[in-house]
Order: sequence, then C-alpha cells, then structure tokens
Amino acid sequence: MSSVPVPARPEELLIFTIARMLDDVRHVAVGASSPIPGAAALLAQTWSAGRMRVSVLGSEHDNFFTDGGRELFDCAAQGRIDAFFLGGGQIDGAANINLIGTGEYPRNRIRFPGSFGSAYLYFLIPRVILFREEHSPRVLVPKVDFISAPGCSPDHVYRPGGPYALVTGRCVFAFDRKHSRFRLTSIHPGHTVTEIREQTGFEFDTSSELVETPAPGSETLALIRGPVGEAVSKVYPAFAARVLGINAQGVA
Amino acid sequence: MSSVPVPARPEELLIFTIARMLDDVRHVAVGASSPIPGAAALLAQTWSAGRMRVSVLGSEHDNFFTDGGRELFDCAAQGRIDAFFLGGGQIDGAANINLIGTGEYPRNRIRFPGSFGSAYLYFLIPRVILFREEHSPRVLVPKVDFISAPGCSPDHVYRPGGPYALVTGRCVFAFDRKHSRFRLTSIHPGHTVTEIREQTGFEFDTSSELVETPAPGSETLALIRGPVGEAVSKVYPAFAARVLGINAQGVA
Amino acid sequence: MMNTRALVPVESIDELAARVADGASVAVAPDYSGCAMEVVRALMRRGARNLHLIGVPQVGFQGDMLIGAGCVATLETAALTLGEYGPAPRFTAAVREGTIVLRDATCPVIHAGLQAAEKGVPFMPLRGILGSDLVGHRNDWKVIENPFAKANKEDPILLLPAIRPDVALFHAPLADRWGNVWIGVRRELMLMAHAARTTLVSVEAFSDEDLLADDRLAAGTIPALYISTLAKAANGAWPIGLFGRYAPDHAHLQRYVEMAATASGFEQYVREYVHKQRVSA
Amino acid sequence: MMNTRALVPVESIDELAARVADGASVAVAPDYSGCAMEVVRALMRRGARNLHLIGVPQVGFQGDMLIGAGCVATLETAALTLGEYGPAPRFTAAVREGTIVLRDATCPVIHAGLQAAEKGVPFMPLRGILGSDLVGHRNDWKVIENPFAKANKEDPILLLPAIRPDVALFHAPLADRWGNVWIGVRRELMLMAHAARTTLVSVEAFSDEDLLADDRLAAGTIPALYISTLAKAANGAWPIGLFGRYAPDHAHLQRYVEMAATASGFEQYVREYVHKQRVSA
Repeated sequence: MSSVPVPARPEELLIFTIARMLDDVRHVAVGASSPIPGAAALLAQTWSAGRMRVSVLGSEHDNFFTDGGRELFDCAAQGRIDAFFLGGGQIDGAANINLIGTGEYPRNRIRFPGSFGSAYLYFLIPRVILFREEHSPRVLVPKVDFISAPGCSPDHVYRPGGPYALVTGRCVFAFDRKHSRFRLTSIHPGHTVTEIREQTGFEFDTSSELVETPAPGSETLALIRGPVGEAVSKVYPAFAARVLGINAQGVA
Repeated sequence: MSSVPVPARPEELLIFTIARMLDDVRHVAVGASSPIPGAAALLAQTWSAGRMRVSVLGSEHDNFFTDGGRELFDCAAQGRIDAFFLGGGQIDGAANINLIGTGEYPRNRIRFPGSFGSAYLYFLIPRVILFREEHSPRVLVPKVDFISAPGCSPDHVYRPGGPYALVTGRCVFAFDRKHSRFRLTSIHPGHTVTEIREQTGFEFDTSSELVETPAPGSETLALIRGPVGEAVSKVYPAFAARVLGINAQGVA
Repeated sequence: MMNTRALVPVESIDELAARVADGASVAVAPDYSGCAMEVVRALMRRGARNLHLIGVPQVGFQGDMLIGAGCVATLETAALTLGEYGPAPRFTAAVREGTIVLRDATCPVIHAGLQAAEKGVPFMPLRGILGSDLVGHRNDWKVIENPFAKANKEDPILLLPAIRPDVALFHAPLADRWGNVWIGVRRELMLMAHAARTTLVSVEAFSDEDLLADDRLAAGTIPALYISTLAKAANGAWPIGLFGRYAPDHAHLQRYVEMAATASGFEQYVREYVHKQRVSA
Repeated sequence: MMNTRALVPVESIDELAARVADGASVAVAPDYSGCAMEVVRALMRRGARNLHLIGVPQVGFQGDMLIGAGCVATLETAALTLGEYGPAPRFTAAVREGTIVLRDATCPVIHAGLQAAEKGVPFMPLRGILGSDLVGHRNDWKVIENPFAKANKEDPILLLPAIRPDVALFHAPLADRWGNVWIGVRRELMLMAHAARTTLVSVEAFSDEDLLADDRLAAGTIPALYISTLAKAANGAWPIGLFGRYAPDHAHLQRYVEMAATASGFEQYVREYVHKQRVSA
C-alpha cells in the first residue's frame, strides 16, 4: 500500500463513482478494454465481501465463460448479468448510442469499429452504465447519426434492461427512462454547470439535489491503491501501471 | 480368426445384409443397444477402408460427439449423417413407426419407452433403415396405433430423409417413397413368401426380381468373426460373446 | 489475491433435496449422463409431490423410481427407458392407471426448448416432426409458415416453446471449492444449468484446484455462476453409474426391475434401499 | 484394432488457402480467439477476391489486412476492431471509399445465425435489437409477432436467418492425426465448424494421441467429422497471438497500424511481411 496517500486522481474519482452505482449488484460484466469500469467493478466486489461476481470479457483472467463467444449474450438474456457498461462514439439526450460512425451510413465520414453487442445487451441488462471520459459536444450530441442501440423502447417491446446513468469526465447524469431524458445529478470537483451546459450537445434536466461528485475517502483510496489495484493490475496492467502506479507483481 | 468356419448364423446374415445397404455411406450413426445394425456398420466401415465414419450413440467407445446430447440431432440436420436405424413397437405398410404404445394414447394398453429422436431423425437422415428382428402381425401392422414418426410427408414438407428399407428376421423390404409402400425384395434362406404374407399385417408389393437374401461368403464371415468381431465386442460385448463367441479381450 | 468469485453453498443431500419444492419442474439427465441418485432417494424419502419431471432428453431409473414413489404429476420426456433391463415397471403401471400426465416429446425438442431458455427467447424452430401424432397431443407446440421461405412456397415449420425448468438436478464427478462443476463432454448438463432457474448438483468429490485455471479442465466445466447449491455424494450416481468413473451396478438394477414389477415389491425396494440406506449413512 | 475414424487430409498452408474459393463466405474468429494468420497471408499472396468475410462475432487484424489487400467484397460483422491499436486503417479507408459492402450486425446475431445453421433451421429468434438502425439496413432480418405471446398482447421479436458460411477458417493449438482439433473453451470455433460447409484449420502442432480418448481434452475438442482439411503452421497466429499459447507481437502490430495508415504503406507491409516471409519459409 502506498505509504504517502495523495488526493484522489480523476480516474480514482471515476472508479469510486461507478463502484457506488454497483451496490447490491450480483454480477457485473465488463469489457477487457474498459479499465475504469473494470476497476470500479473490482472495487464494488471488494465492498461486497466477494458476493459480487465480476466477469471481464475477452480476458484470460476473471473470465469464467466456457461456452464460447455466445455465452455472455445468453447469460444476459437469462437475467444473470445485472450491470454492464457501454460507451459510444456519440451519445444523445435520449441515451441512444452510436458505435457505427458519423455522417451517413454506410459511407460514414468517420467510421467506428461497429455496434458489438450493444444492440442486444442494452435491452437485456437491467443497469447499463454509459461511460465516456470525453465530455464534449462532439460526443454528447443532440441526435446520434446512427442508432446502434436505442436508449428507450415502446412499452410493448420486451426490454428488461436499459440505461441507468451516464458518467463522463465532468459529471454524472442519471437517466429517467419514463421521460427518456438525462438529469444532471453530480458534478466532479473543479467543474461547473455552465461548462457542462457548453460541453453537452443535448438538453438535460438538472437535479434539485445537484451535488459535487463525492470523492473517495482515505479508506477507499487505500483499497483502490492496495488490494483492488493489485487485482486491477492483473486484468488491466497498462492502466494500473500508468494511473495507479502498480505493476502486476505488486505495489510499485 | 476362427479356424473352422461354420455357415452364416442368422445374425451374421442380417449383419451382412444391412452392411450392403451402407455402401458409399460416409457417416452412419447407430444406437448403443442396436448390436446387429452396429456390427453391420462396423463391417461396412471395414469395406470402406476406414473412409466411413461410425458413431455409436450413448457408448463411450466410437462416440465422438463433444457437444452434449443435442449434437447427434444437430449433426443430422446439418446433413452430416447419411444413414441411421430405427425400430418400432409397431411398423405399418406406409413405414409409419410407433414407439409410444398400443391402444389409445395416453393410457396405452402396452406402453413403449417413447419416441426418442425418431420424429426428427426420420425426416433428416437420407437413408433410414428400419430394423426389427421380430417379423409378426403384432409388429408389422396395417396401421400403427400412434405415429411416432411418419414414413412419408407431403411434398411441401422439408424432408431430406426417410425410410430406405425394412429388414426383419425373415426378409428385406425396400421402401418406395413415391407410392408409400414396401416392396419385398429378398427372403432369408429357409423362409417363404407365403409365410411372410401370413406374418405381415400390412399389404406390400413383391419385387419382380425377388431373390433369396445373399449369405455372406467365407471372406466376409472371416471378417465378421475376426477384426470386425473384435471391434463389435468393444461396443457390444454381450452380443459379441453370445452370437460371435468373441470376448472383449480378443477372439474366444 | 482477492477472492474474485462468489461462493456456492455446500449442503447435505437432504438439504439439497429440500430445495426441490413440491410442484417444481425438474430437469434430469439420462442414465448415460449424470444422475443424482442420492438426491432422488432423498426426494422419495421426503415424499416430494407433484413434480413435473423433464428428461433431457430422456430419463431412466430416476423416472421409474420417482413415479413409483408418487412424486411425479407430469412427465415430459422423449422416452422413459431402462435400456437393456426392459420395460420400466412403475412407469408402465402409472400409464395404465392414468396417474401421471404425459407430455411426450422427441429428443431434439427437449434440447431445443432448453436452448430457447438458454438464449432467453420464447421459442425455437425445429425441422422434422410434422405429421407425428406427438404434434396433435402437444397443444403448446405451434406450426407456422417459415417466414424465410421463397415467395408463395409452402414451408410449414414447428415452433417449440422454451423449456425453463425450475430446477436442474444432476450428479457430476468433480467440483471445486468456488462452485465450478466439471462435466467433461456431457454438455447436456451445462445446457440444463444454463436453462434452469436453480441448479442443484451432487458431486463425487471436491477439488482444491480452480477448475477454470486449467485450460483442459475449463473446457468441460460449468462455471459457478450457474450453480445454486452443491452437495457431496461419493458414489452418488449408484446404482446407475457415472460417465468415466464407475459402471452401473447391473445386479442391483436387475433386482430393482424384478422387485418393482409389483407395487408391493416396489414398496419393499424403497424400504430396503431408500429408507434403510439413510439410517446407515 | 481397426481404424474406426476416417482421416482428414493435411496440406500445406497454400493448398489449404486454395480451398477458399474466390467469392466464398468465410467465417473467421476475433483476435482473442484463433486466427489463421499464415492462411490469411496466403490468401493475400494469392490475391483472393470477392470474399464475404464474417466476423464471429467481430474481426480484427485479419479483416483489416484482407480488406487492404482487396480480397473482401462484403464484410458481415458486429465490429472490425484493432482494440487498443486504434482505428483499423484499411477498413476505415474502404468504408470511406465505399469499396466494400457492409452488413453490420451485433454480436449475438452472428452467434444466433450460426446456431441456426448448426441446428439446420432457417432462422433463429432473438430478443432486443428492435429500434436499432441496424434493423433497417438489414433487409434479411424479419420482425414478427411472437406466436407464443398472450392473446392480444403485442410482442414483436426479431428473426435472423441462418448463417451457413462456405468456409470456417481458424487456427488452433493442437490437432491429432485423426483430424480432431483441440480448441479448449474457445467454443465459437466449434460453432463455426458445425455451421460451415467446409472447415479449414491451421494448427500449431500435431499430437500422436487421440484427443478424444482423454476425457479432459475431449471436452474441448472439435471431432474430425467437422474438419475438412488441416495444415501445420507453428506460430501460425502471429502476430496476433493464440489463446493459452503465445501473446500478441505488440511491436509488430504497432508497426502494422503505422504502415497501413496509407495505401502505399500497406503495400510495403505486404511486400515485406506477406510476400517475402514466404520466400524465407
């Protein structure tokens, strides 16, 4: 464990913020290239005293699927995954996400890799947390150019899952599924409502209980930089080394 | 190998007869409790110089499925199984088979185990050979009491497979799918057309080229009692010991 | 290193059996796969009632015994077979007396129904079967025109509803202390676990090694995620036998079939091998 | 003992690649699974044309390279991603120039389509996806009302057509001399082999032991029945890496991404690493 605690780094704030959204979750799945959500899941797992399961997709560590590529999706459809993370090249105010590209399909101006499993998992996993560090009008747009996965569906469409919140480098929005709108609920230290309005391309509501995003306390920071960080370094070695100063062999 | 060849036993005649129907087959599947068709498949495989595959279901030997109980059925649907065997508590003249029971369903007078995969495999495997040693009016009936699997289907029903022949302890019938009727093609040594008519509950045609069922020559008998018998004894030890006098350790 | 996997509770056989509620639908394996016979005997001792027994895709001695003990209200299976031991005596009697509801199926229907539950879809299409009398007796099956058929071409196809058992119950050779269960190539057991709401497994033994850490073992392992509760039962598939481990007890199975030929003989079998066995355990 | 299993032919990498006909639909694995890179390079050398490439369910460097080399007419995948290496340069260029037909999908659609082919059914239902713009662009997908919905309850559900690739192409750690191929937990490779008409596999090594005879290995083995042709290629997944065996060659992948940023750089990459490599082999 680091002997001289430093204040929470921005990534640690995000880890803590997302982890708090995973309270009472039994099973969270996370992508191998999503270190901040992954670290958050591992932190929440520590809080759960091991009762929470964390599946890291595409990783050889903490990936306990044994039925091939389809198992994640089947598992979600069985209701065995409670929380998941999605990003988006574009995200709009109705929580539609675009993983295809900007401009007109198919000859997009900028092409993203593709929709992956978003069009499916967004429907089936109850608590989908949208995470995108970049908070700019380029990413948070009035309307996505392509809906890889819609934020909301008509009532008659089978949809046990959907968006829960959007976490960015500047703030946290909760998502109101009934009104299909985001609501600003907390602002990270050092950021302002005015700045967020300028940097957000879509309209959103503001919570009457708007707060500053709580920073992790020293106990949590010790966890993040200690046992959680060690676990993180096994799954996300580059991230752990760069951000937490931990290499896979232990604390640096 | 047996040093004093004896004439073909009835079971050896059946093995030889069925094996001849498997000429040019790439893959034949057979049940673990079907020793005569199983031995026939192993004989045909020897003739094929190893090019033919034989899957013995439910056996730990020669069962190379690794995807659970469904694989046989998926494999058949993929067109990867060319020949299979079905029996029936009752078989009628339209090649309908009954594996459910006699009398009225569901409180059958005599209940058989059930339809197993017959209702599926009969449709999907091109060459289904019906095999039932008992050749009596009790088994070969005018109309089955319950159709577990129909012998024929209307033209618009997807059906790449179906009945090819019926082999009994007395004779061989070929099946004419167009006219949905059996045609007596060969009579086993020692049996007669009159006897077969008396013992068959359904009407059938008689081939203009009706012959006595060819018996295996000494070369084939040597195969059955030698290397094929050894393979048979690994899969069907009780049958090999009782009928071929071979135990699993080698030739008796 | 943190414990990154939640634990699966390990209970006694009777506790495990108590998790099978009266009226539950219970998926079980055929005799050549993993049969939790110790648990089946516990269910008979308890006098479980109104079970909806599902053979995946068929069932053997487990089915005959549970039917004989009056535990079964409905039997959904492609067959109830004792194989070389001949007709299943208690099943046959129950059919004759009309004391169980039959939902006769065919093997791939059971697999496809479980796969539908595994995929969280309401139904699965399947080729074949049309024209079988099974279709007329199963009012939960539907025939539609294939929406992908060429224009104006008739192409009826059967749709089967998902089968989502309340309980998957089976016996396996090995589990680890995290709750992962090794089943080798017997993947119908994995399908059952994926499809069921609750999966109860008795095992021959526990390993201290993580089964998922060895890539050869992992390939045949059901992750703990799908396992609700475990119990240890050495020789727990007796008298049926367990794939790769031990053979059926032929003499005992023969004795069962003889005794179970009559209702009173079956009762005597239950007294001798289901109730007494427990006292000595 | 008789030889009870038919043999699978073993050919050179170029011969194996020659079995991928121009115009064929070819299913390939993502970078974290088994990628037959030696064969991909052979296809590039040959100048294969008009391939319909299917990512199961996504594709990485294989896709970018084959697109760059002009081998691909149609790309059907849930994503083409180079992961941490950033945007896929040749894919991005091809999209901008409109030189490939895109059939964008989402992961479970590819799996379900292959499962439909595996089960020999024309389609598979799947939840979710409705309202995604993918649906409007895929005129081979259909939406129907769930025939199992409660009366008068609207319940639209998507039906996906079976995906039956002409060729499944992948790399695996081990095969035996009967043609059985070990893939461990990477069962998307087994699904590909079940679904495809032809399955071409390059392997790191051959074993003299029957993989199906060891119940631990058998659980992760594709039986020879599904394997059309094998080729040996030690380090055959280079530079991508192979599950459980060797890691990606990060430096080389980085170099690829840099060189492939321009068409001429890509051509130079091909000269250096696709054509020359062969001369030295």
